[in-house]
Amino acid sequence: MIQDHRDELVRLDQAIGDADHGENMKRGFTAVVARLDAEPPDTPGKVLKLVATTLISTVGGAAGPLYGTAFLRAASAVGDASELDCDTVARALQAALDGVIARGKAAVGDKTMVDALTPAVAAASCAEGTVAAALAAAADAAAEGANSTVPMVARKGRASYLGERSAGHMDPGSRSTALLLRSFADTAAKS
Amino acid sequence: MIQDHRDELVRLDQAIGDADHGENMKRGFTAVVARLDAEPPDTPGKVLKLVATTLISTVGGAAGPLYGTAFLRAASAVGDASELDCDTVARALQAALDGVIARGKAAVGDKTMVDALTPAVAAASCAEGTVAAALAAAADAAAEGANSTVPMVARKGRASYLGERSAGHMDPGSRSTALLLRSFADTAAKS
Amino acid sequence: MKKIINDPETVVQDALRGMQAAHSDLLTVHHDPAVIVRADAPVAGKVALISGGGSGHEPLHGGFVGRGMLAAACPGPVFTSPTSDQVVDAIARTDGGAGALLIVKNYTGDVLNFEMAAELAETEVRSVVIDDDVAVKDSLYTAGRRGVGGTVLLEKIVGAAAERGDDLAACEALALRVIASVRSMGLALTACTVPHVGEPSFELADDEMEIGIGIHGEPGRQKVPVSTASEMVAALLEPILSDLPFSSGDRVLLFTNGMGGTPLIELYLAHGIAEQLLADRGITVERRLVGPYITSLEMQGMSITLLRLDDEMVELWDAPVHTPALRWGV
Amino acid sequence: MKKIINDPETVVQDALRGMQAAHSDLLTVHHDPAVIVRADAPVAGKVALISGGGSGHEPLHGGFVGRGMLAAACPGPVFTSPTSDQVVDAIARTDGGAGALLIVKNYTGDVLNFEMAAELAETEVRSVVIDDDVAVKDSLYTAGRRGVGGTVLLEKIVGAAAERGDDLAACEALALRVIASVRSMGLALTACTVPHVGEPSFELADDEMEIGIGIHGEPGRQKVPVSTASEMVAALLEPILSDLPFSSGDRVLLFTNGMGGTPLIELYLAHGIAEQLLADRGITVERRLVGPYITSLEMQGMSITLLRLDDEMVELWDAPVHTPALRWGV
Ligand SMILES: Nc1ncnc2c1ncn2[C@@H]1O[C@H](COP(=O)(O)OP(=O)(O)O)[C@@H](O)[C@H]1O
Ligand SMILES: Nc1ncnc2c1ncn2[C@@H]1O[C@H](COP(=O)(O)OP(=O)(O)O)[C@@H](O)[C@H]1O
Ligand SMILES: [Mg+2]
Ligand SMILES: [Mg+2]
Ligand SMILES: [Mg+2]
Ligand SMILES: [Mg+2]
Repeated sequence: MIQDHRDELVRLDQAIGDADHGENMKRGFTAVVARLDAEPPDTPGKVLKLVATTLISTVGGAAGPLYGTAFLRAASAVGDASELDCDTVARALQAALDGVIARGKAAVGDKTMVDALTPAVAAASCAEGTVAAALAAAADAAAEGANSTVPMVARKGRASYLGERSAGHMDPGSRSTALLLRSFADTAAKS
Repeated sequence: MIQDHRDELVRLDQAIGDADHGENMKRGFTAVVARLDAEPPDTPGKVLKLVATTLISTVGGAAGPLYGTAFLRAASAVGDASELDCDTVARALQAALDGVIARGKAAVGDKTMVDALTPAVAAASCAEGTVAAALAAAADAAAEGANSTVPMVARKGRASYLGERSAGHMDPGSRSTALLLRSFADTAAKS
Repeated sequence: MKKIINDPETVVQDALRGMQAAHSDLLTVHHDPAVIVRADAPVAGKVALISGGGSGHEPLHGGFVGRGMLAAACPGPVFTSPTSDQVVDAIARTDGGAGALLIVKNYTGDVLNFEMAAELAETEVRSVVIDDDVAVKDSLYTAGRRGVGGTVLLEKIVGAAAERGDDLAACEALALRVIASVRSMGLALTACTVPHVGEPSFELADDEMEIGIGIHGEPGRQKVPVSTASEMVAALLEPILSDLPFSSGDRVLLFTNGMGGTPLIELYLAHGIAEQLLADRGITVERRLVGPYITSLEMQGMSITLLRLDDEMVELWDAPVHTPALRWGV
Repeated sequence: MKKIINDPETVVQDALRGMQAAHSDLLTVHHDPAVIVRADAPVAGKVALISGGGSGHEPLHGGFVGRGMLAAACPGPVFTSPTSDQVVDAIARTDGGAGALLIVKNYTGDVLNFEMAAELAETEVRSVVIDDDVAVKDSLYTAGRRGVGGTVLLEKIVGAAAERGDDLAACEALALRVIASVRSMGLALTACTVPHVGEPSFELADDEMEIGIGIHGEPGRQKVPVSTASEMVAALLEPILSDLPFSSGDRVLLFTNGMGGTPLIELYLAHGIAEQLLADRGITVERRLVGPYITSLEMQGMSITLLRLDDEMVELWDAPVHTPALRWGV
């Protein structure tokens, strides 16, 4: 999934960053897939933990520690539950967002992945009750959040060096967040 | 004169050499003009000697020592004559050619200035008797000699590295020899 | 894209293999995670100075591993910070019992990965963040100034302090003093091409240059028409001088750096102009470094770094160093 | 044309001024005629090793002036040999009473100007001509092989012999031995632009490279499609190996050289491949040098030089050297 969007993410990062976000994410998720295939963990929490440590050790850049922390926090929130219900998923998303903010100190409007993740957490309501529906709503909101970064002037990360020149381009990290949530939603819908 | 043809000589040298012949010759003759203006020598022999030492100390490359030697030998041939007659001029040209061959070891057909100077020496006949006529004939022959280098494969100098690829381009040194002789002829015709 | 590489995916690993072959007397390269370690590490009782960052800036940092400079360097992928795993591994391999000082260039990715490593390491670790690039405004609205040319001087001077046995607190204090005294700025005549991207990082017309570029192919402050070398040097020096500010009577180290694709003849030419401009201001150039020491792949361009010296810094600069890229007194 | 220069007419002179400012402890630059002389010249009783050639190949030759290497270097205009005046001046300024050995790269211009200088000099002078470039056929139908990368190794090794006090005949004999044992070949990914010409010296399409180039922007043997680094290195090494020939059991110095615009990461990558290829052939790499030491302005590309070593050459290679571009043991 992320692999399919490598070039798009590289292009987004080329406009306002250093053109590596797609490559970084591809490297990370290729490793994730390999490790999950090699030794599939038996609980969702362990899956999340393995994703976290793999991202931390393979992605580098800003995105590695941020996504790594997000998955690590989500893993803690999920605990050793053997199945994920909607409330656990919502809590995990909130924990992930908190982790990203704790590590990166970004706020909404800084033109980062926080601009995709924050509305996603808010939208992941469990009113309808299913994990699939919550994740679908989160993915939709994240996509909108990513779009909302286009006019923003970056205040965090490499894009901030450009000042006003960063406006007019989507933040690559917000786009990869939206893609990840869409992929979770699709997986949940299928299972 | 040489100065006006700087770019042409650079282009010729770019095709089969290292693109500096025009610049080298311009640097040398600019210095020659400056020194002749500053302290005009009182005999033709002294003029030739000053040209020689100036070229040796300013041109560099292959052309510097070759033209320097040519003018040095010509100066010796002229001696301290106060006026140049046709025979002296013919002897000076022959001495110049001998000097170039002694220093550079090139023969006719090697695609060098020798291919311009050799026919020039042969053509500088004193049958008609005037210096101007002899130099005009020499200049015409040198121009033809320069043209004759176009199809040649270089066997001396930098162009020889190209082997067969050197064919199809005029040798820059033969062109500058032709230009110099034309300028001598023009000067003689005016005086 | 024209490069002497086999495969964009393996370029760093392949280059590390060549580095190992070329400098096996000075350093040992470990793969997976990639860490370049001083051949005689760990050195008992000495602070281990560790740095790292994206690759593509060679000789930084791996070329500065060795006696009197870095204990280890962590090379990330091209222009991408290393992971915390690499840094943790570097700390463990160089632990001589006196702690580790991490030198971190101020980029979000580097800061976050080194920060995670410091949290995970089993040794006493301190970190300093270098942010000497005056092209970036240091405000609440940016990630702060970038770490650029000053890093080389910082690694040399603090490396000498670690080598003579200064403790972790002293090395950290010295590092902060150097960081407070050093400023840089760069310009590019051409952009560079990251192997896995395959096209230039930014666009520059045939008659344009970019002032205030970073070392990761980031565009800079502004595109301007190509000017004379004298104007280029002034355009870099003025913002540096007025920032600290440097003033008449200051003693400085002048570092004229090439971005990777700049011929040495042009660097010397620019250096001569910078020396003259500083002399005109009454600033004394006491030490100098000229060459490509922190680069952006094949980018043509240059940067200037100015460090205000004190006696201790001069002494430490002059101290012996034996690394692939800097060597004297040994 | 994008260059850090003020004026194509003064580029050499301006760069020399910067060199003087950067290295006043090592060398003294004289202008008119331009000569770069060891700061402590003349050194009594020692042979003065003198070289020179067109500028644009920095650090060659000026960067190799200093203790244990050249007594003086004569920088010509960009890519144009110096004049005999410069060489005569260099000989006079470095005359320590033991004669001068001229190291001449085999180009017609260099040979003729150094030859005139040797005729004019008032000291005892010998000359050696280095012609290590296997890309050029050495036949009656060419000016002979060009002098390229081997020059750097020659200057280091013979410089060490002169420094330890070998006499002129011994230095000359050693130089001839090195010349007989060294071979090189280069390739270009891009052409370079001579300042006073203003446009690239030859044309290369986006997917082409030129094999067998010289160091003056001369095109080479053939244009071929850009290949992998492994293929490039093999294309340079094979003709070198089969020329001398080098064979299994030989001890060599491997010099992987950048043409001026090549990033160090690519050079290390190529160097690693070359080491592997030589190991596969049973050839022992005992010493190595990696970096841009003989360049063609901003040209991207590389050359490989292989020197068959004997014990004396190893000892002289390892001997102390203190110049702007090569320094160890001091
Ligand atoms: N301080 C931060 N907080 C949250 N997200 C950030 C922060 N800094 C950068 N990011 C995110 O990281 C993305 C860039 O990731 P990537 O390109 O992989 O790393 P790098 O910027 O180090 O090259 C940005 O698009 C942004 O979404
Ligand atoms: N051995 C030689 N004998 C005679 N003329 C030569 C010889 N070698 C080169 N030349 C002449 O010199 C010219 C090149 O001069 P120039 O470009 O100034 O020097 P360089 O070749 O050193 O760059 C050639 O065009 C050729 O006419
Ligand atoms: Mg990035
Ligand atoms: Mg020429
Ligand atoms: Mg990055
Ligand atoms: Mg020339």
